[in-house]
Amino acid sequence: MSVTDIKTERVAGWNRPPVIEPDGEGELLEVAMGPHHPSTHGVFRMDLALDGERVVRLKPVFGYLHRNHEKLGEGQSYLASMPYTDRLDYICSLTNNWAYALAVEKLVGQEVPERAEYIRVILAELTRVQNHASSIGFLIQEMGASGTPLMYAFKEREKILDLFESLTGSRMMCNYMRFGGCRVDVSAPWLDATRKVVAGLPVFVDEFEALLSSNEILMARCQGVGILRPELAINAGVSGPMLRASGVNYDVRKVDHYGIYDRFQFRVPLGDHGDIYDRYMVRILEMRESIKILEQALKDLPAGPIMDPKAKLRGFRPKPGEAYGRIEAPKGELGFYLISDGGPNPYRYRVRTPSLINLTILEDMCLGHNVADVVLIFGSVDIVLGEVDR
Amino acid sequence: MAANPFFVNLDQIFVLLRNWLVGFLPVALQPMAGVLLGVIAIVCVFPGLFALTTVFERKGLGRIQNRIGPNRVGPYGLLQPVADGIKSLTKEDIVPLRANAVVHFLAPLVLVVTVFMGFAVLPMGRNMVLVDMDAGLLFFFAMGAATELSVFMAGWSSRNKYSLLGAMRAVAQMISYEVVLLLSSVAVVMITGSLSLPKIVAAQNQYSNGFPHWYIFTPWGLAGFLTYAIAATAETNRSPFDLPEGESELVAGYHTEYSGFKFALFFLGEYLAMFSISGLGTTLFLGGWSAPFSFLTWVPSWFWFFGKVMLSIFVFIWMRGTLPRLRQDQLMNFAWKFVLPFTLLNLLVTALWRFMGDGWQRWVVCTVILVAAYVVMGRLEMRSEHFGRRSYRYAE
Amino acid sequence: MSYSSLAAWILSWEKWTDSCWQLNLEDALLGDGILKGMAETARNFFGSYVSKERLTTVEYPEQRIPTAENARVFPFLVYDGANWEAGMRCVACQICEKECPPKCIYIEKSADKKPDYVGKQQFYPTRFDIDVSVCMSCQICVEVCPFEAIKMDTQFELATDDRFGGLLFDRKELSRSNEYYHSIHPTEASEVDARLAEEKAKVEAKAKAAAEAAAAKAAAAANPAPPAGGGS
Amino acid sequence: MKSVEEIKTAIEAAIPGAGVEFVSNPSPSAQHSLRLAPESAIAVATFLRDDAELAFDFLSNVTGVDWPDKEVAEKVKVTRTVTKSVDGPEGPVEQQVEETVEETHKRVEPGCLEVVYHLYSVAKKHGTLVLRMRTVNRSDQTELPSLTGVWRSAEFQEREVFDLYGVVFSGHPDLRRLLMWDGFKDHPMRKDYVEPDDFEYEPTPHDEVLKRAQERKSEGLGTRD
Repeated sequence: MSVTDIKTERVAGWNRPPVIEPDGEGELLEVAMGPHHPSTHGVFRMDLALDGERVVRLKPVFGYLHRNHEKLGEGQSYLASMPYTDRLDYICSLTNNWAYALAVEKLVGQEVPERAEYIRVILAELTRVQNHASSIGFLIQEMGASGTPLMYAFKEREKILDLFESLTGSRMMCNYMRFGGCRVDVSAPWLDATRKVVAGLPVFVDEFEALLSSNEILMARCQGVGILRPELAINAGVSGPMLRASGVNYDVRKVDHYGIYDRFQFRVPLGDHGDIYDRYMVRILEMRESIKILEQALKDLPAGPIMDPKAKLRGFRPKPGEAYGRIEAPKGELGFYLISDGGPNPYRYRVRTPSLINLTILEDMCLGHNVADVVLIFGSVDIVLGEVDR
Repeated sequence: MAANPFFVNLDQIFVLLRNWLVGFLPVALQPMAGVLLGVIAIVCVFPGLFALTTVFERKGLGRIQNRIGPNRVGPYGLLQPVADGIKSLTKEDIVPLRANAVVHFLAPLVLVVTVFMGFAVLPMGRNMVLVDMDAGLLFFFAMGAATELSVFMAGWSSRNKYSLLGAMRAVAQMISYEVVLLLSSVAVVMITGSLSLPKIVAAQNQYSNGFPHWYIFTPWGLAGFLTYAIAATAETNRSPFDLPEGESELVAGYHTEYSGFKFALFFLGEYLAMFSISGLGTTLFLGGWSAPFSFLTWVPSWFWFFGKVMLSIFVFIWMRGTLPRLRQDQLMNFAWKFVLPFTLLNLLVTALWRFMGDGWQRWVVCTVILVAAYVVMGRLEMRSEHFGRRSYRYAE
Repeated sequence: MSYSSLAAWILSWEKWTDSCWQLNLEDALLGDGILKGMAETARNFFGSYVSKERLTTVEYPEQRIPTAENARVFPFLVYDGANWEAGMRCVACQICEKECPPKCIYIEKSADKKPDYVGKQQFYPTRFDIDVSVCMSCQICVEVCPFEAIKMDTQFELATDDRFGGLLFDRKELSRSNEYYHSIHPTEASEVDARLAEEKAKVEAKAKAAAEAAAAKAAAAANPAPPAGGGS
Repeated sequence: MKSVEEIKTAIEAAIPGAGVEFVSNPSPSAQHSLRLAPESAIAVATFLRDDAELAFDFLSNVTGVDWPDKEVAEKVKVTRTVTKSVDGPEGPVEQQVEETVEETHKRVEPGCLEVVYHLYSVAKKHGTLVLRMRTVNRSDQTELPSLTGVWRSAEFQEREVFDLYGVVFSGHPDLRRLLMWDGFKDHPMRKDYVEPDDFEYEPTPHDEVLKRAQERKSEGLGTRD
């Protein structure tokens, strides 16, 4: 079905995409951007209708990476779903682990020891730093900077992934958290290595900013492009740095106080324009705040067990009921919704992924802009296809 | 020192070699054979330089990105282009079913041939110019304009939407920047009074206090060089003006549907265009083959020429490693609203320079005018495009 | 100019550009951000020649990063002693097969029994296959195994030209000695050994107690004296 | 935040006859929910979003749940009059006797498709409020009102529920399949979904899959290599 054939009911409303009429004569050029395209972050397709280079219609097409993650989750035990959550947003597997563990812990009322909570915070914030760094790298790569910022980001990410590997055994598919704690304890050498990496992070962010933040080309490309109004952002369920770049003060870490986030001093950076540049800067500033959290968490890490002794690994059968647990993943609000019927497998296993829902307003942001801007706006949403299509 | 016959001979070695070779032929054939030898030399040297440049570019980009770069094929990866060449030759040559096969086939050839023609008028050393044409500059630009044709041929004949968009972008961009390119060269012509490139070099090949009279060391020359460099980058589709092939948006732009050797030809054409336009820039503003200091004039002139060309290639690579790409409308705005007015102003300043006579006054006046114009126009540009630094607020 | 002075110059360059930036923070010129970025990349370009730290790449087949102790690639089966078949710890309980998320383990239980490391009669797997092309290295099998029989390997160079057979490991290919386990995960393996030794000691003590009791009983049965109680 | 019961009262005060039902959640999470009547769902949703005190402006999650038809075995005590022969003084006599018997009745409880909405408030920073809606059955009456007009974030998620569960959202601006392709027939997330036997099997060591793969290979079908 071509994009101009899709008869979307143009429901009048402030939260609907604007209607852009092509100016001038001539037919629209229909371009299927993707699924094989250098900057669709994997197998994603956008059906564009172009008037010249101006976008007048845009329809995202999903499902090329669909593997019915939720059905898989319903067919296996609670524990066996844990490694599958790594594959959702494969850049930040540890936050996925945490979100799932949090939902299950809510479902069964499981406590988590303090040390495990600290380790979770450390790992989640390291994940956030490396995700934001690489997402900015991808964004600038899409702007055509031949990979230099991406390589700088990856150089830093490499150090963090090395930490993940030495702790969890795997660089990306960490499969680290368990219901009621974590799998392996951190060792003193690991903590020293982490402190060293964390001490080097501000230098990296400074270098990154010197390279990019004041670059005129970047400012010209990003400022005023892909504006997302705060009221639409809230209404469309946009979350994470995208929401905050639109000036909405909403951070699940601050709102839900999950884990032990209320023990740390950190601020939530907010943008005023809601354009690509604000999303970029909010990510940069969030990296700096994450570094602050990391420093505090590494300083205060208490001794103690990392697994609740009451937690069960085998024969885990929650009582009937349901729970929705969510965390502030680097890409936005990541939630798991579980219904238990008392059996060893969840009756319903649902993942609320930020990437998919943040794409709801892709059309709104892109209409009227150029093809080149579409790529940038799409990049600034910061998605991972493993999470969008599940 | 300059009179040392060894260095004179070294400087003229290629000319002597040609004369020696041509000497074997009857006199009637000698001019033609001489030109033919020159053509062969150009056709051999520049693709070789292209091969080297691809390695250096990849290594340079690698170093900029804190990587090592290609180092597997041959010592320090120097044989990488050979491997690349073999790969591109053995790849399947895909022609889309609905493509206009003839035009699709001709496009890379047109590109390479026209780009090669530009080298005919470039003086690559003392007495080393293939054709000493009086209107050499004009010939060069005429040939340069033909590359647009080939890009459009490639984009149109591929029957690919990305190719077509890339070709449209390329034509718009190249025509816009052609104007700037020409006008910034006109400044040099105004001062020199000649369109002949060897004469332009000769005008710059003078020294006072050991420093050369290159045009880049004058206010108008520097401004002209900068606008020339911007236009040259756009003309050769290099980052940050690589929109016609903008791989993140248009997959590969006008050469999306090319593979194998045809793609390699496009690649070659792009680099040759880079060499030729750097060569022209060198000739116009950097004193061509003349040495940077009077005590270095014993070094062969062709060394200076190629050294300066490679230096500008390095700057191209450096920019590619740093800068993101502009957007089409911003690119056009930049050309027509910023660079072109500035170039026109520069022409006025050049005229002022010419008629103010020697003395420090013309330095001060020209510099002040150009710097003030740059600052004001730059601020206006930033304001009209609505961008600038921002500050951010935090919520606790 | 020596390398160190070049390095010093490069490092001071940043401060210099920064101070330039401070001057016109408010009224930025068009192009100074670009120049700043160019300075940054130039610093990295030269820096990569000066300092080794900047180059993070490792030229893989010649240079190798030491494997992390916790690293995990694919599972293997631990055996004690010299004979892999006799010393295999696996008792074919099939918990790992059930728990394996991608279902890449296939076990067939034996009909007969053989003694395990504590001497108890146990089943053993007649077939234990892992399809490593399906395995996703999640380590769940290791965690759920009550017998410390399956552990994660760190060997990752398993490329083969046979996509199906070459990546289907049977129990012989999967078997690794306890010494190998010690060599790749020393800390974990010592812990496991200590735990097993403790268990074994417990079982042996129990067996010994039982044997003693039995002996006592037998002795008691042999000479029928008035029962003195005890002996369980 | 108000408790779920208080919200229910508030809704009923604002929209008379809203038909909101309280659904308790026995798990430790204690996220109780409200079941809306499909007829008044949009009005209730708009109220929840626009009410100054509740201000549930952020719809976080929309998902479907499949409750298939369930066979319920009930033991029912039935009292009825039976004619029995009782040994009377004059031999066996037919007599009407009241008797209570336990009978196992099997009845099929009709299933339904449920859609669950998780609401938060960005303005007031409170949440979760869980809303649910049920279709009449799983086969032909699977229509529910779309809440996309109230919360835009429902747009793709309702498309996903339509795709994977088959709930038809009336009033949705662009109700197409989201993850499966357009020509796909079934709804894969339903509990009774049967996978089509059309994919290519890789010979894994698993008994069943291995058998099926070998069968297909012997038929010369669908295996790679």
